Amino acid sequence: MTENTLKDKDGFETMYLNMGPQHPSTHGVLRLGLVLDGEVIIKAEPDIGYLHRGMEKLAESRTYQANIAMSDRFDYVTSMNNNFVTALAVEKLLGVEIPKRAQYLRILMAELNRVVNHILFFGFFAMDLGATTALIFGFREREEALELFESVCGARLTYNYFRVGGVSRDLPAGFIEKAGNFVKMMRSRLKDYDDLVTGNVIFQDRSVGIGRISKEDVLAYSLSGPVMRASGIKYDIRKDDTYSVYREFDFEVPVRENGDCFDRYMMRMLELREALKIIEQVLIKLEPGEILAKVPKIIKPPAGEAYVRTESPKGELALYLVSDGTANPYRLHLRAPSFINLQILQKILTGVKVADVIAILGSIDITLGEVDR
Amino acid sequence: MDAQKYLNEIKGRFPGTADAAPERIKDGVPALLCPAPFLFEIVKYLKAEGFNYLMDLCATDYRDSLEVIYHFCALETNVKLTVKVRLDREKPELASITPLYPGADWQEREAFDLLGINFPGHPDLKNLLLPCGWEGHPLRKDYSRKPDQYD
Amino acid sequence: MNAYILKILRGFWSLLVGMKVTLKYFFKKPVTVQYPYEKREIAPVWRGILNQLCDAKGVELCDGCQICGRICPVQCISMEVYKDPADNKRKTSSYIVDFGRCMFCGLCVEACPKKCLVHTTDYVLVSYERAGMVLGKDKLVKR
Amino acid sequence: MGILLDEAPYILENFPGGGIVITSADWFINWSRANSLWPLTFGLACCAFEMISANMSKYDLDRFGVFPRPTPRQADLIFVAGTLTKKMAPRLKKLYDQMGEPKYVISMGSCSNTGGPFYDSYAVVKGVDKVIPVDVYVAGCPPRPENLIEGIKKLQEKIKKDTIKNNGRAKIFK
Repeated sequence: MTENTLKDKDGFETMYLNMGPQHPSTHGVLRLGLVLDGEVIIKAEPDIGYLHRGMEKLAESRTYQANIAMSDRFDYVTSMNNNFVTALAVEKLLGVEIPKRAQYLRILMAELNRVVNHILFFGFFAMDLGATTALIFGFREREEALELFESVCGARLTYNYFRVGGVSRDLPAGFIEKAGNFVKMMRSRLKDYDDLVTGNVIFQDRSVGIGRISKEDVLAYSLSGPVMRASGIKYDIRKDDTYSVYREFDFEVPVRENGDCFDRYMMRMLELREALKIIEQVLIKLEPGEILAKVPKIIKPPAGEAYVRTESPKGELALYLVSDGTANPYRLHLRAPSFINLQILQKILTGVKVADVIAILGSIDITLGEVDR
Repeated sequence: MDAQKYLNEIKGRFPGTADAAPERIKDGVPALLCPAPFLFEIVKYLKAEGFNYLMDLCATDYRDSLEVIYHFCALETNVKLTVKVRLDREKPELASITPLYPGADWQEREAFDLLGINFPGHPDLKNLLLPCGWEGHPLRKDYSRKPDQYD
Repeated sequence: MNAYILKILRGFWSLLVGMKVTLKYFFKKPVTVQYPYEKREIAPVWRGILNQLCDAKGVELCDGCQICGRICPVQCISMEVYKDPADNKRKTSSYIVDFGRCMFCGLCVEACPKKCLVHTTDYVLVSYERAGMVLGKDKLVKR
Repeated sequence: MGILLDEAPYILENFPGGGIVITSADWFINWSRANSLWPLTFGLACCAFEMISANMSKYDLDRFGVFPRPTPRQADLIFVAGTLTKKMAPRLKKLYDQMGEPKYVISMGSCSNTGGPFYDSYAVVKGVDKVIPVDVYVAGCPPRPENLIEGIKKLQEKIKKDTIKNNGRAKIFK
């Protein structure tokens, strides 16, 4: 961090505080330029691009299947959801019908990944507010979930599980039992989480009423996902603009009204329970069958364009895909929820004390891989 | 097809607007191709008509021209609408919609950075993702780059 | 004043509730795997270091069709192919995989028409220099 | 300490039995260095999560004396965990320069080894070794935490071969 003093136009001394790109709590390589008047922030300017890898350009020189493998690295916490949106977009261009079992497996994996993401959020958010134990607890449960992923697709983070027209592998023996146990274990651990963090008075003091986002701001800044629903807008793409077979499942869309850091935290905790509910339903509904539709070996969708929206744990994850009839996409654009949710920082950080910056940043839940792409 | 109603309304009001190749768009969302000078007015009209959510803004290089695509959604009724603008490749300029949708801020900066589209009216148009002083616009199809010390 | 004291008491109570959780796990078996001494079970489908299979006689199955090299998104597989005059079959004289670049996506294994390229559950590959991650036939072919 | 360690080997060499002192000093210093590697918390991309997992409950790098520090001034090891972009490269160099000697670098994952999945990208540095010298490469995308532990063990082996004769004058005139 470098500090220096500047004079603003009225002659008051302000300080420029440079936070990041290497900072333990910025969730990666985000840089925040903060102009401070004492402890209060006058102006905040996020500076991104420290992880800009040019993935949208690279997509144009990779095949569609390789693009699914590359999409693991968009948002590396929710790789399954990235796989999902890429596969859906290609399938929309191709117009293939996906076998029932593959649909269920996709939803199972996407929801498991939602659980993993929200566990990580829980850990990192509590860590940002000074509670280390929560992160250790969170990672303990995450390892259990990763073991499930590993047994299905053979990797811990970059799964590459989805194929155009289905999924790559069927479940191994004993998976359903293990996943059922995981859901049961997770339910009991969630009670621990509430005892440990949610009910803690220090935690509440540092998050209740901090970083309020109004309904109008949510719409103006196109925020999505838990950040949107924490401000009282009930909109979930899984319900309102449904895709895959989500309409067969019974789950609630939780909403909170205040839009502060605590509500955004609670949103994730409530969504985690809903995701567990969906996983349980999938495990019951699974029936043997095909897992891969008949698609040509070299995928060449007809020329055209498709825009697919999905609900990733971070918000609205959408993909705009243009095909020109060759084996590589002509243009691939990711509507990254973290990228768009992060814009609100410029607005809500103004007038906030510097100690709350990390709380607000943590509550928005960003992954820099997705912000910069 | 509720959105078609708005589409026809716009086509009547602003001369030069047309449907944008519906056979290309696979998800069935009505798309509008509008001339660049009218864009701001059309978006203003759409916002007044209840399209309160800007889903996405991105640009594509079609070798002969640049295309900017806006995806709008009305959250209450869940009606979606796509607006497309074709721009000259040599001197691409398009009115910024950031005053209407503050969420377009970074997306326009991204298009400026990666495709070199200029958005007059944007409050702070500078590069976002690439380092300062980067030459060229990587997402253009004819982009080529000299190897530097990191390659 | 009363509210202030009440808040302190509430805070103290919530602290005790949290401590109860940690105390509960204090007496349970630790989850830590003592790695070098005990190893975690790796899933059999784990996408680790690649291997080339041979048939029962120890002859390589690979016929140098180059599909794996072409399908690889990062082009980390390179090989040299020649035609063996003895049995008039294609064979590889060298087969090199750069694991420094490999993204372990598994597309090459799926594409292999002879099913002779496989992932092993072997995941350890560390080296002092870049060249140590480039493995040739001597490491990859499993006889 | 610096001057003592830098000059001592050259003075001791001239005395009978000095070699024994040097070797036992080497053993002691290397033993303490190898078992208290304090890495900088420097997560870039996907691999950062495997690095954090390695620090957390299941793998617990504390067992090896590896304890993350938030500032480069307190660190003597840096895990480059993830894709290094051209925008970030000068910052990494700056962080590396701020670390006190002796300092070690572990390059973790394909991206930081050679550029990996982004080997043909316009914005990615093709290998961290173009920016800072790397001691140990760990392959994988991302590597398992076990693999990272193997990398740390390999680095410890390297440290244990070091001698104080390589410090000071030897380093300057090399």
